[in-house]
Amino acid sequence: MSRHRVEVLIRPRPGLLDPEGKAIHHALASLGFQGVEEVRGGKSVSLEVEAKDPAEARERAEEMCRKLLANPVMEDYEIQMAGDDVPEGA
Amino acid sequence: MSRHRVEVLIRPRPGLLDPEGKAIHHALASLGFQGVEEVRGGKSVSLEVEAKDPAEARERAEEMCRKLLANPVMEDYEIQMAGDDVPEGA
Amino acid sequence: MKISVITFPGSNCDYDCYKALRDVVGVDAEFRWHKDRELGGADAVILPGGFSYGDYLRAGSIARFSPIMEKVVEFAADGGPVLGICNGFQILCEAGLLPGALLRNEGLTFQSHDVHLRVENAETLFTSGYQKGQVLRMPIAHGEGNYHADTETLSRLEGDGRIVFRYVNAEGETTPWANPNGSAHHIAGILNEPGNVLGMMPHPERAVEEILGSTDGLGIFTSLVEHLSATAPAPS
Amino acid sequence: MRHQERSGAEGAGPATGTETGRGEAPEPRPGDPEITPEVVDEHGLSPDEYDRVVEILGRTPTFTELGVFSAMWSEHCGYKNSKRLLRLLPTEAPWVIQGPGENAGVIDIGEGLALAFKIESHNHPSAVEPYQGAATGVGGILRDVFTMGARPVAVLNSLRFGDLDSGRVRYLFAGVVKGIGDYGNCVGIPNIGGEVHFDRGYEGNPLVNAMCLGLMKREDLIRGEAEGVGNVLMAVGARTGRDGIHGATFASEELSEDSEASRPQVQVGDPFTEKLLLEASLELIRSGHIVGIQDMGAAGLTSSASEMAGRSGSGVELDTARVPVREPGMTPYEILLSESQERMLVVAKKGREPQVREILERWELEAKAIGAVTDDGAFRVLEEGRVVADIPALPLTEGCPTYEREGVESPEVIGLRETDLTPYVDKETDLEEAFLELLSSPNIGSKRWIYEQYDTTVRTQTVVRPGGSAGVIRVRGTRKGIAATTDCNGRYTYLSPRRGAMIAVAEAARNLVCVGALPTAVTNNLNFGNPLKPEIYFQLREAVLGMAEACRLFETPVTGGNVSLYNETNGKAVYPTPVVGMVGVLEDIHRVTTHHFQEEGDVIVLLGGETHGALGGSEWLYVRHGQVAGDPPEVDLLEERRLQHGVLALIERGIVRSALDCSEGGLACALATAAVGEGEAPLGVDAEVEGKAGPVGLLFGEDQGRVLVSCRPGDEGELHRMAKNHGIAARRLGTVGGPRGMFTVRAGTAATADSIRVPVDEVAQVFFDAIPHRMKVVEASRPSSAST
Ligand SMILES: Nc1ncnc2c1ncn2[C@@H]1O[C@H](COP(=O)(O)OP(=O)(O)O)[C@@H](O)[C@H]1O
Ligand SMILES: [Mg+2]
Repeated sequence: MSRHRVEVLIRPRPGLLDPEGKAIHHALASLGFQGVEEVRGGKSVSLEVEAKDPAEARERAEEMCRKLLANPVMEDYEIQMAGDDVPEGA
Repeated sequence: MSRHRVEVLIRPRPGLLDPEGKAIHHALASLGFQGVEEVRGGKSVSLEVEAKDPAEARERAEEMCRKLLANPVMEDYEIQMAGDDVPEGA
Repeated sequence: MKISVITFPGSNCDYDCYKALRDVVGVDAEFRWHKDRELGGADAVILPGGFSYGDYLRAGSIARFSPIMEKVVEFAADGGPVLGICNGFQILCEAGLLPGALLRNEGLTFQSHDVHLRVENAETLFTSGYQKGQVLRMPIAHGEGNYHADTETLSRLEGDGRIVFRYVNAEGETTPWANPNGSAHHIAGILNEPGNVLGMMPHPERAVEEILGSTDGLGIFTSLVEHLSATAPAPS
Repeated sequence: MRHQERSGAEGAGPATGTETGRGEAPEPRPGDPEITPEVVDEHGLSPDEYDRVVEILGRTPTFTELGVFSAMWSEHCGYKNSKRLLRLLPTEAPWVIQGPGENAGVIDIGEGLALAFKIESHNHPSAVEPYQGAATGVGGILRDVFTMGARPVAVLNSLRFGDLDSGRVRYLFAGVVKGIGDYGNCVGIPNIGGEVHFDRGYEGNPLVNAMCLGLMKREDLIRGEAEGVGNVLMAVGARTGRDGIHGATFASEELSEDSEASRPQVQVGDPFTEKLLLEASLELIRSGHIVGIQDMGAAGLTSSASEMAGRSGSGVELDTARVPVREPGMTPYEILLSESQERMLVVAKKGREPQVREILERWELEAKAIGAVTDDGAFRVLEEGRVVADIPALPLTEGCPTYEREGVESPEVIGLRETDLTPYVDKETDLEEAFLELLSSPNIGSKRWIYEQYDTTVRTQTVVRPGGSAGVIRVRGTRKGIAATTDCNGRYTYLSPRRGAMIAVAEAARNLVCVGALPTAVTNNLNFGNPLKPEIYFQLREAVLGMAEACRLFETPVTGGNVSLYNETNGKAVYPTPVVGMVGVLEDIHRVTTHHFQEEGDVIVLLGGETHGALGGSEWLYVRHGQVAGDPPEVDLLEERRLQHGVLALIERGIVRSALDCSEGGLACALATAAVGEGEAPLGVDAEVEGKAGPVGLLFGEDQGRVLVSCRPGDEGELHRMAKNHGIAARRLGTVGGPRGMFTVRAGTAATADSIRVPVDEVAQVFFDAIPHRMKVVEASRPSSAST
């Protein structure tokens, strides 16, 4: 058993209204940041998970997401672990 | 010029009380998730940034963080871009 | 004499401040829209409570970039009195006019009820009408009022007497239960270094008439008005 | 959304023919599903109803038209199963300016001012996503009020959940309260009260009803009408997304081939936009640039546009391609049925669009012309100029078939009602323990955990905050005040729907007089199960009859409300819950009275009926024996009315120092509530309850028609004299004790055997900890059965 650092990103599902993203987008624009698109606000949770290997840690984190961290009717989640590549179009 | 997807993670600064993280930790424990530690709650903002290359996109995102997205009194931020390695101890 | 109340999109205590000033204190007040670029010759400025820009991202983080804030910063730099209440306090911190930041309440829930405050410094232009140690009662209503600053800042605030109000119980003691949001040092309101900018989480404008349950907030406005009358240039 | 049709248009004779303005039948839209019996069924229309649609149109509907009919003829908009019953409610009085049929009811409160108010449910959305469901419920009811031209000044909420020992219930409860709080707090509307009940009868189906009150000058009243040919329809506020399309009537995968992910059903609220929309709308209404305004609520653009057309008798034509959307590729069907929040439909005077746009831009909002008022009576929808729906507006909005169904009382309920409670009473051995257990029930204990999350003092007008008998606000510029309350005991209505509904009205009125307000008018929310079941229809009919009778007697007309049916999980319905939202007027705000005892030595008096010890459907029976049974308390409406007038007179005279309605938990709990007040300075009590009943009944019986008051010792004689003149009984119970004193209540004679004796500090502790100690476990357990 060892401890694995997991980062969970939780975002509103696409298509859902995202007032926070809208407000941030608006603020960025009025601060003069042009050419910024698709601004979405979300949550993140970082944790250290005890598991025998990274795969198991990820699996446990998945379960936490399904059970608690994300609300499936509203949110999608992404699990990141050290050494992962940040995906292209998450 | 092209569009680059940037993910900004915003976390309470270490040492700062993190009641949200504590609440999540507690809830996980009461759902039976043992061996979870160092739970921290945070925010995430994802955006697409127009820039000539990833380096410039990152630089622009940095500036957004300094100006608006994070408050240095209470928050740290981390910028992720597609293809990045998720760091070990962010 | 005229006091400007700034309305940001999402402000919702602007009207309450305005009514308190005009109807109860009896001083001229006017609204200023966040897009205005002038303060219109105001002698003091109030940033009222509410949810400017929905409090999205962080409370006050977007409002601080409103056009009028440039003027407010200038006004404050020139020594003009600025009072930020609740969301106004949050905006002042985000704008750097006051040190520190307001985090989410420690209990994570919105807190709306009366609190007791102890006047820690009665020698400011906002509190001259009170006695040091006096206990006031007025409502709070906020989700992000947990004052935070680094240790150094806190000890500077303490040392300079810039902690103006602290949360206490009805007997005036700083018991843990008396702190509604987890604020460092029980801080409910602080002053900037020169002493002309006050930020506070509780709502004095909601405690200005007997029928509302308390008149303890009135002193802040009357102190301010007295200060302004004393410093007003003689009419030419 | 409305109670009554306008003018007997229902069943509007033979359906009007096909010939509308354009005279061209819309072509099926490429990509739309074919209209098959299955598709019709999925839209919730019966074969007969579908035949009627075909008859009205004189042809087969397009897919878009089918969606429109299905939404407008859903229970929610069309009131199929309740319309005929609702007609039984009294709706008129000289002070009623606007009765049922509009976005909100409006009454005259004198001095040129009017009060708009309405209640609405968001039960189903809250079961799926408690936070957003409840939040958007508040948003919707605020819009209903400010679209009448009134500024929202107060909100209340009426909630029902299962027992708090379930993790899922705690999750729902916490989410709902936070959702209601966050939304109202952000917009800046104070909460002044509400109610909450926890009972296994609501286990699968929480009820979330939100009520809003708004004030306006009489002349600012505006109605949701589309008048004047050539006037311009404008979509205002937030953009239209795919939110809630499923919610309208059905869940179907055939809608388009998009994956589930691209068709979210959860509506997300944006209170910040709502606040801007509120300010902009009030400014618009006062500007004179518009003739009508309506919220795009349930069934969105479809219901707002067709109802505005229906009400005025004109027609409308709009083009979905001009509606600002949040996502590309939305079909007319989706645009018409979207329930995206924070949107309004405005009818601008011809040529005034720029002025309208200017006002909205100042509030950082969009306004876009999407169509115009016509004179051909049609609800016509185009997509880039091509007709996709062309429906006669009146049969669409008012022609929904209505049904009167068979109602039969469930034998199970009859059995429960006729249960003999004596064995339970005999088993009660420890009155003090029973008392403390009752006080710590979340149904009796303080609701502070809830209303501390609601801003109650913003707008600096709240005179009585939540926690008392009813919330009170002052009316600036006058001496008047407005009081409001919501009430309904679902156990009573379950055991005896008619009597339960009467009690709900009586209790609401009692709560209002306790603060010194004259009960004036009612809005109501009928939360029931599936009306196609005879036992449910029976409940609905009986409850409406009871409510009608009581409202008639108290002269509190019903000015509007909401019907929420099909509140069932796995075939099990919630208790029938006809929530009564009642408003009252205080002529002199300085006479306002609160519920807690004021001073040591004051005399405690019980006004009104005798304590017979009514334990049917009582909290005692539930808490001590887990039973919901017996005959609910009797209610004598004439006696109630007499009592209410008496209490009002005493308050107006300034004799009464506190007044509290005596209801759930009986006299013992009422005494405790009055003793602890808001918890800052609990006062002791020394009281004795007499009557024919045994000690359990005397202490915990929920007999109606009783009000607990206190007065200065010197005023006792006058109190008795006035009570006598008003024909109401007044019994001295005892005296108020000192701070931190003893809370002593004896049942029957001075024999100490049957008494409760607890330090009042302990009483306060138990009372205020009722909800917090159950919520301490930070619960967020995700609903596994999210779809109800
Ligand atoms: N959901 C709620 N929101 C706000 N206030 C509430 C809520 N539930 C209860 N309250 C307040 O708590 C107090 C007690 O409620 P309740 O026990 O229903 O009183 P009563 O029996 O007099 O109707 C009332 O002032 C009521 O307004
Ligand atoms: Mg009640």
